[in-house]
Amino acid sequence: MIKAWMEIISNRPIAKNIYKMELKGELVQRITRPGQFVQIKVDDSFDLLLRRPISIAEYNAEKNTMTLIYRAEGAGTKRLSRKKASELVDVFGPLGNGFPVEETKEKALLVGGGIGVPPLYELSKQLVQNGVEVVHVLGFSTKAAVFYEQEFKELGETFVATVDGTFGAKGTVMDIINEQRFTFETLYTCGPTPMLKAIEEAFPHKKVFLSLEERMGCGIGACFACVRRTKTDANDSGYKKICTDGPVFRIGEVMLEC
Amino acid sequence: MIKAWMEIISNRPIAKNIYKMELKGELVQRITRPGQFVQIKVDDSFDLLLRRPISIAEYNAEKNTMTLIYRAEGAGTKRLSRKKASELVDVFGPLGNGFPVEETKEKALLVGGGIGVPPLYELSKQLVQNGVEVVHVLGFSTKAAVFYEQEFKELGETFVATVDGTFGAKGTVMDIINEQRFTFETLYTCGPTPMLKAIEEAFPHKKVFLSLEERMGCGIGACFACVRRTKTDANDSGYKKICTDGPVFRIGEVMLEC
Amino acid sequence: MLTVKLPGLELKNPIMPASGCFGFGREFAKLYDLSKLGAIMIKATTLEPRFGNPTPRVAETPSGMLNAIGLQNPGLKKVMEEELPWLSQFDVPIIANIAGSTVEEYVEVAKEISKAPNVKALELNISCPNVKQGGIMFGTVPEVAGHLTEAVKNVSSVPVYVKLSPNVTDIVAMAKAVEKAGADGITMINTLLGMRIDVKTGRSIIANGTGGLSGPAVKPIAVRMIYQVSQSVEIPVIGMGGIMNVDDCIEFLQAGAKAVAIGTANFVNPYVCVELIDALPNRLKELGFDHVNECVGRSWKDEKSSSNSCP
Amino acid sequence: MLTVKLPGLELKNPIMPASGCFGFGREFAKLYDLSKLGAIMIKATTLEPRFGNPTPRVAETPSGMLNAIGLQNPGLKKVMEEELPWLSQFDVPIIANIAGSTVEEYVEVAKEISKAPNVKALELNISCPNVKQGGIMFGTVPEVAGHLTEAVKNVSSVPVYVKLSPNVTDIVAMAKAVEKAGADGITMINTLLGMRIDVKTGRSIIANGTGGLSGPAVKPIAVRMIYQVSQSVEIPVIGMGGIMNVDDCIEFLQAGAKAVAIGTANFVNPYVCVELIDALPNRLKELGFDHVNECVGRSWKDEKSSSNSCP
Ligand SMILES: Cc1cc2nc3c(=O)[nH]c(=O)nc-3n(C[C@H](O)[C@H](O)[C@H](O)COP(=O)(O)OP(=O)(O)OC[C@H]3O[C@@H](n4cnc5c(N)ncnc54)[C@H](O)[C@@H]3O)c2cc1C
Ligand SMILES: Cc1cc2nc3c(=O)[nH]c(=O)nc-3n(C[C@H](O)[C@H](O)[C@H](O)COP(=O)(O)OP(=O)(O)OC[C@H]3O[C@@H](n4cnc5c(N)ncnc54)[C@H](O)[C@@H]3O)c2cc1C
Ligand SMILES: Cc1cc2nc3c(=O)[nH]c(=O)nc-3n(C[C@H](O)[C@H](O)[C@H](O)COP(=O)(O)O)c2cc1C
Ligand SMILES: Cc1cc2nc3c(=O)[nH]c(=O)nc-3n(C[C@H](O)[C@H](O)[C@H](O)COP(=O)(O)O)c2cc1C
Ligand code: FES
Ligand code: FES
Repeated sequence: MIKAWMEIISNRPIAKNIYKMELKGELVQRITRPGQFVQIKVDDSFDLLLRRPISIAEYNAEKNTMTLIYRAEGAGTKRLSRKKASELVDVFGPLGNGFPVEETKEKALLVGGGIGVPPLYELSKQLVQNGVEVVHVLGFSTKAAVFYEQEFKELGETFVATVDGTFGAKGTVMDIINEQRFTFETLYTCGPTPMLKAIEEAFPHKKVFLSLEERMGCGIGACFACVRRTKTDANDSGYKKICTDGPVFRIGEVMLEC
Repeated sequence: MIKAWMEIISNRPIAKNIYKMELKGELVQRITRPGQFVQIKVDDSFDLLLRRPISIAEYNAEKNTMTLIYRAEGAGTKRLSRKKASELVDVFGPLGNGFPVEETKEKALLVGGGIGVPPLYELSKQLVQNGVEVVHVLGFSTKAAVFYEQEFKELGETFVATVDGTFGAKGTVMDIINEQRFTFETLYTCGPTPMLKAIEEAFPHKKVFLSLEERMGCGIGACFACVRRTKTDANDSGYKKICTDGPVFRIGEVMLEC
Repeated sequence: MLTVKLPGLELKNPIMPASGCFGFGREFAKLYDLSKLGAIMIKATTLEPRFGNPTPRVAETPSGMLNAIGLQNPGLKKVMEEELPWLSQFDVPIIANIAGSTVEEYVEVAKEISKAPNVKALELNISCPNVKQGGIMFGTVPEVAGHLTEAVKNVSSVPVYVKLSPNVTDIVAMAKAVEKAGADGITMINTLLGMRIDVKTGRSIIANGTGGLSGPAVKPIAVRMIYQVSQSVEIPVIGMGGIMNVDDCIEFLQAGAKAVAIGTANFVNPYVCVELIDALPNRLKELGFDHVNECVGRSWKDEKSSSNSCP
Repeated sequence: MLTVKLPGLELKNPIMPASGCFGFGREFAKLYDLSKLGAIMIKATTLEPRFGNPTPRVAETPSGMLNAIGLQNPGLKKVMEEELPWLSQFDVPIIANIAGSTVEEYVEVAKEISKAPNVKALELNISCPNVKQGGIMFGTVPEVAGHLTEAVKNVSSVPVYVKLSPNVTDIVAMAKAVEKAGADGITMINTLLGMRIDVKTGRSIIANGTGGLSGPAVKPIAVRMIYQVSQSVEIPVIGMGGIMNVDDCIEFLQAGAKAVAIGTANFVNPYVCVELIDALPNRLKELGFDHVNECVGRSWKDEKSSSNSCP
């Protein structure tokens, strides 16, 4: 990991409050896996003090570029969304372990919820490159929030659910999963904790990799802000850090909450 | 006074660390006198919380424009200096009383030191317009810090001193004043307190108007941050507020310090 | 949906300028109609006029500011004869902030100023950290604060709110002491004692040396203290300390304040109070509240029914 | 021009990471050579391993952050057997931050950890406001803090620095109490107790409820307290609380600290410590200092010779 000034190539909305930012810089050379993330300092003022963790949605080592997809909701991501091409951003990364692409030889199910969808895109691309068949199940709140459906379709079969039924199936990713009864070798998922929990319950004996989120301090394992208890060890002090041991964990490796 | 978003027409360096910013907006209509100031919120972040008081160096009611000249020294003015044309700035003003142009009929001496020079420019323009003969004495630290010498020359005789002698006379404005022994009806001055004190001592019986500076909170007279004791009244509670009763005071009206 | 009832105060809305950041209203009256405000907390009044501290009296700090005004004010007589009558043209209750160096001075000011028809409550400034005599003393020892409160209560014609200093080890003990002494309400927090040194001169920017820290920087401390105090006393709390926007107001209410005061933000945006009053109804609706009172104390009311700690 | 001598410590420079913001150095060792640092204050060590508090454990606030890590650490045994030996590859003195729930626990940890060859000093964390048992108690009552200091001094093989909590009415009384009890130095400040509520849920963002405030927001409070304490005790002060840049370091030295520690800033800029070390000599020169020691206490040393208040 390094701290580097990366140049904004583009930064534009792709759905309601969802922005896509393309960045260029040497940092890209260090990315080893889909599902890794970076920590961004929104600007050089102190009021929004901490860095914002954002997943790498796509990267291209040849062109030295990477793409972030983020929701402009809080103060920091809103400020980020106002940045323009050619401005520089202070990026620290790549951080975290990322998805184990090599764990799938034949068929993978990729399940994403809302702002958990982006890291699955690079993952899907790399799986497809390895000759793996991919199926995507993506959940969003409403039609206006849907993004990248087309991009995923180009890589494999893609199902979309919206909670209010304004696009795709009405309901959650679990409704689609329950209905379609997919077969798969590996399941990769990223999204809100309730979704991850439902998946964990539905597939206790499958090879599942979940990407977790937590509020972070350092992002590199030094501050103990982002821990999860290890499952086997709920009553003593066994734990993993999401920022370095994760964000991707094998099912059962850590408890999903606290 | 109003709080308004004004558009930056231009913002560029005119001397070492000295920037000239031209702004456009309706606020200009409310300016009544040279020597008034505005309070600028540098940006919408909280870390540089307070507004920065900056004098109006020039204004044009017909074009709705005004010019500020400021030194980029601290964090706020440095951020201000990075702003570009067409960006908007949050300006509150006009504030303060300003210089009484009408107090001079024939000949005025204008004495400015460093970043106290800017408000004298509009003053000089208006005096000249009224048929008054103006003489300028401007003091700077060094050649690289000199600005607006040419502009002042076009309005009247102009003497420049630099402390290190790299431009104009070596020394301070007082050296020039002592040497030239100007005659004048009124003296208007703005600059560092030691300079103002020297002027006060040199011309105790003249019609002198001094523009003072102080760290401010509200800028409108509500917080009592910017008071000066009135001269006649040093031992009790008599005072004036620089932000509303000033920044321009008649010689002897207030104590220059504390 | 914004009305709030507090001892002595019928507020149109829960937003009011904090003492010392609004003078006696004259300056802000040029910017908007003061009748829009829930109330006005006027600048601390002392028995005699005071000049206050040497300048510079303010300094900026990260997301905050220091002040050491030193209670400059025109004194009781002028406030009674000029400022309060002038303010009576507006339909807005006045909360008179009072200060002093001795119990007797407080008592004298309280007795007189509480008789003014538009003064609906007193705010006892027991915590101004700038004035060397008094101030810090009253506000940091529970017994002393209680004694002062009692003395003022005895003479005041209107309810008495005590303004707590955050510069204490145990804010709850302070709150309980003034409640026990008869306070009708609590306002909090006053400023935190701080300092900024100019590295070029090696000296404090504020001539007085130290000053009181306010602004967004102190907000987490204010919220924590209000959260603790509002659960521990029966009397209402008016909250302040770093409020800048409408979400900050709601945060203070949820922490347990029944109304809020805006200090430093008036310097950043002189229209802030009316803008907050205008923005509050919509934001409340967005968050699912029908009345501002529904927010009050939600952070700890919720806690009691369900725990948010790990099983 | 940067060397500083303190009890037990020969510092190459006065810059060190603060406890809890640097773990045991392993992560930052991937970014730069730890031997560049003046010292390292390692994460609080307790007798037994601790898991700490539920998550979320951090929240951002204006120019600051709250944390309620809850002293998570691998426990004395692992620190002695793994972390300290690993750190011994670097030419840098270690200041071991220790915590506990009882005097006995502190004593036991102090006795053992002070024997590690690279531990040159202890830092008694008497002020962590997050841990319900202990912490807050030790750090807010002078006698209790003094008693603990004495007990630890009795068993420690290296000098003992006591880390003061800012959540007190009288910081000078705390400092004097630990000085009297034999402390070799003081480090300050630890975090201020704060809270942030998520207006959407109405609850604290930090699962623990309250957390410790750090970062630039608290800097004026840290500077004020160091200014007060450094004038009142004979033992040296290591200062911390919101330092972000080289001018902040100098401000702390001028306030009276002999060296400084960097906490939260490591999260904002992971290279901050080495960048400060590199930037310090030039800035000192610019300000007219030949050695970092010349800055120390300048704010109050100057005051004594000339007054900056109005005549
Ligand atoms: C490993 C990881 C990968 C992520 N990838 C993405 C992504 O690809 N796209 C995306 O839109 N979001 C992603 N998030 C969530 C993203 O970090 C938050 O939405 C963002 O930090 C919120 O910042 P803000 O300025 O909008 O909100 P604010 O409320 O201003 O944030 C305040 C503070 O809280 C933290 N915070 C707030 N919400 C979250 C959250 N949900 N998770 C972690 N920290 C939070 C912020 O980082 C900041 O420190 C990811 C989070 C993690 C941990
Ligand atoms: C009535 C008036 C008119 C002024 N006109 C001009 C002008 O035309 N051009 C110009 O360059 N400067 C002018 N100044 C000075 C200018 O306000 C300060 O240089 C500026 O505020 C410094 O801000 P900063 O962000 O650079 O410094 P910082 O150190 O970041 O400022 C921190 C805080 O201190 C205040 N502050 C710092 N220095 C001063 C100062 N000298 N006077 C008042 N407040 C200060 C800032 O406003 C801010 O609140 C004027 C000041 C006053 C009071
Ligand atoms: C310039 C200034 C002057 C103040 N004067 C007083 C005062 O006279 N009496 C008082 O009780 N509080 C005074 N305060 C404290 C405020 O009323 C308020 O409690 C504090 O600033 C925290 O709120 P804020 O962060 O919104 O400013 C003053 C604050 C400032 C900034
Ligand atoms: C995440 C975090 C963890 C901390 N853990 C400890 C600790 O274990 N022991 C301790 O004495 N102080 C701890 N602190 C306090 C810091 O060492 C420091 O005193 C405080 O944060 C102020 O400095 P800063 O503003 O530079 O961060 C911690 C601070 C943070 C932010
Ligand atoms: S964020 Fe610091 S340990 Fe994970
Ligand atoms: S700046 Fe507030 S009274 Fe002048």
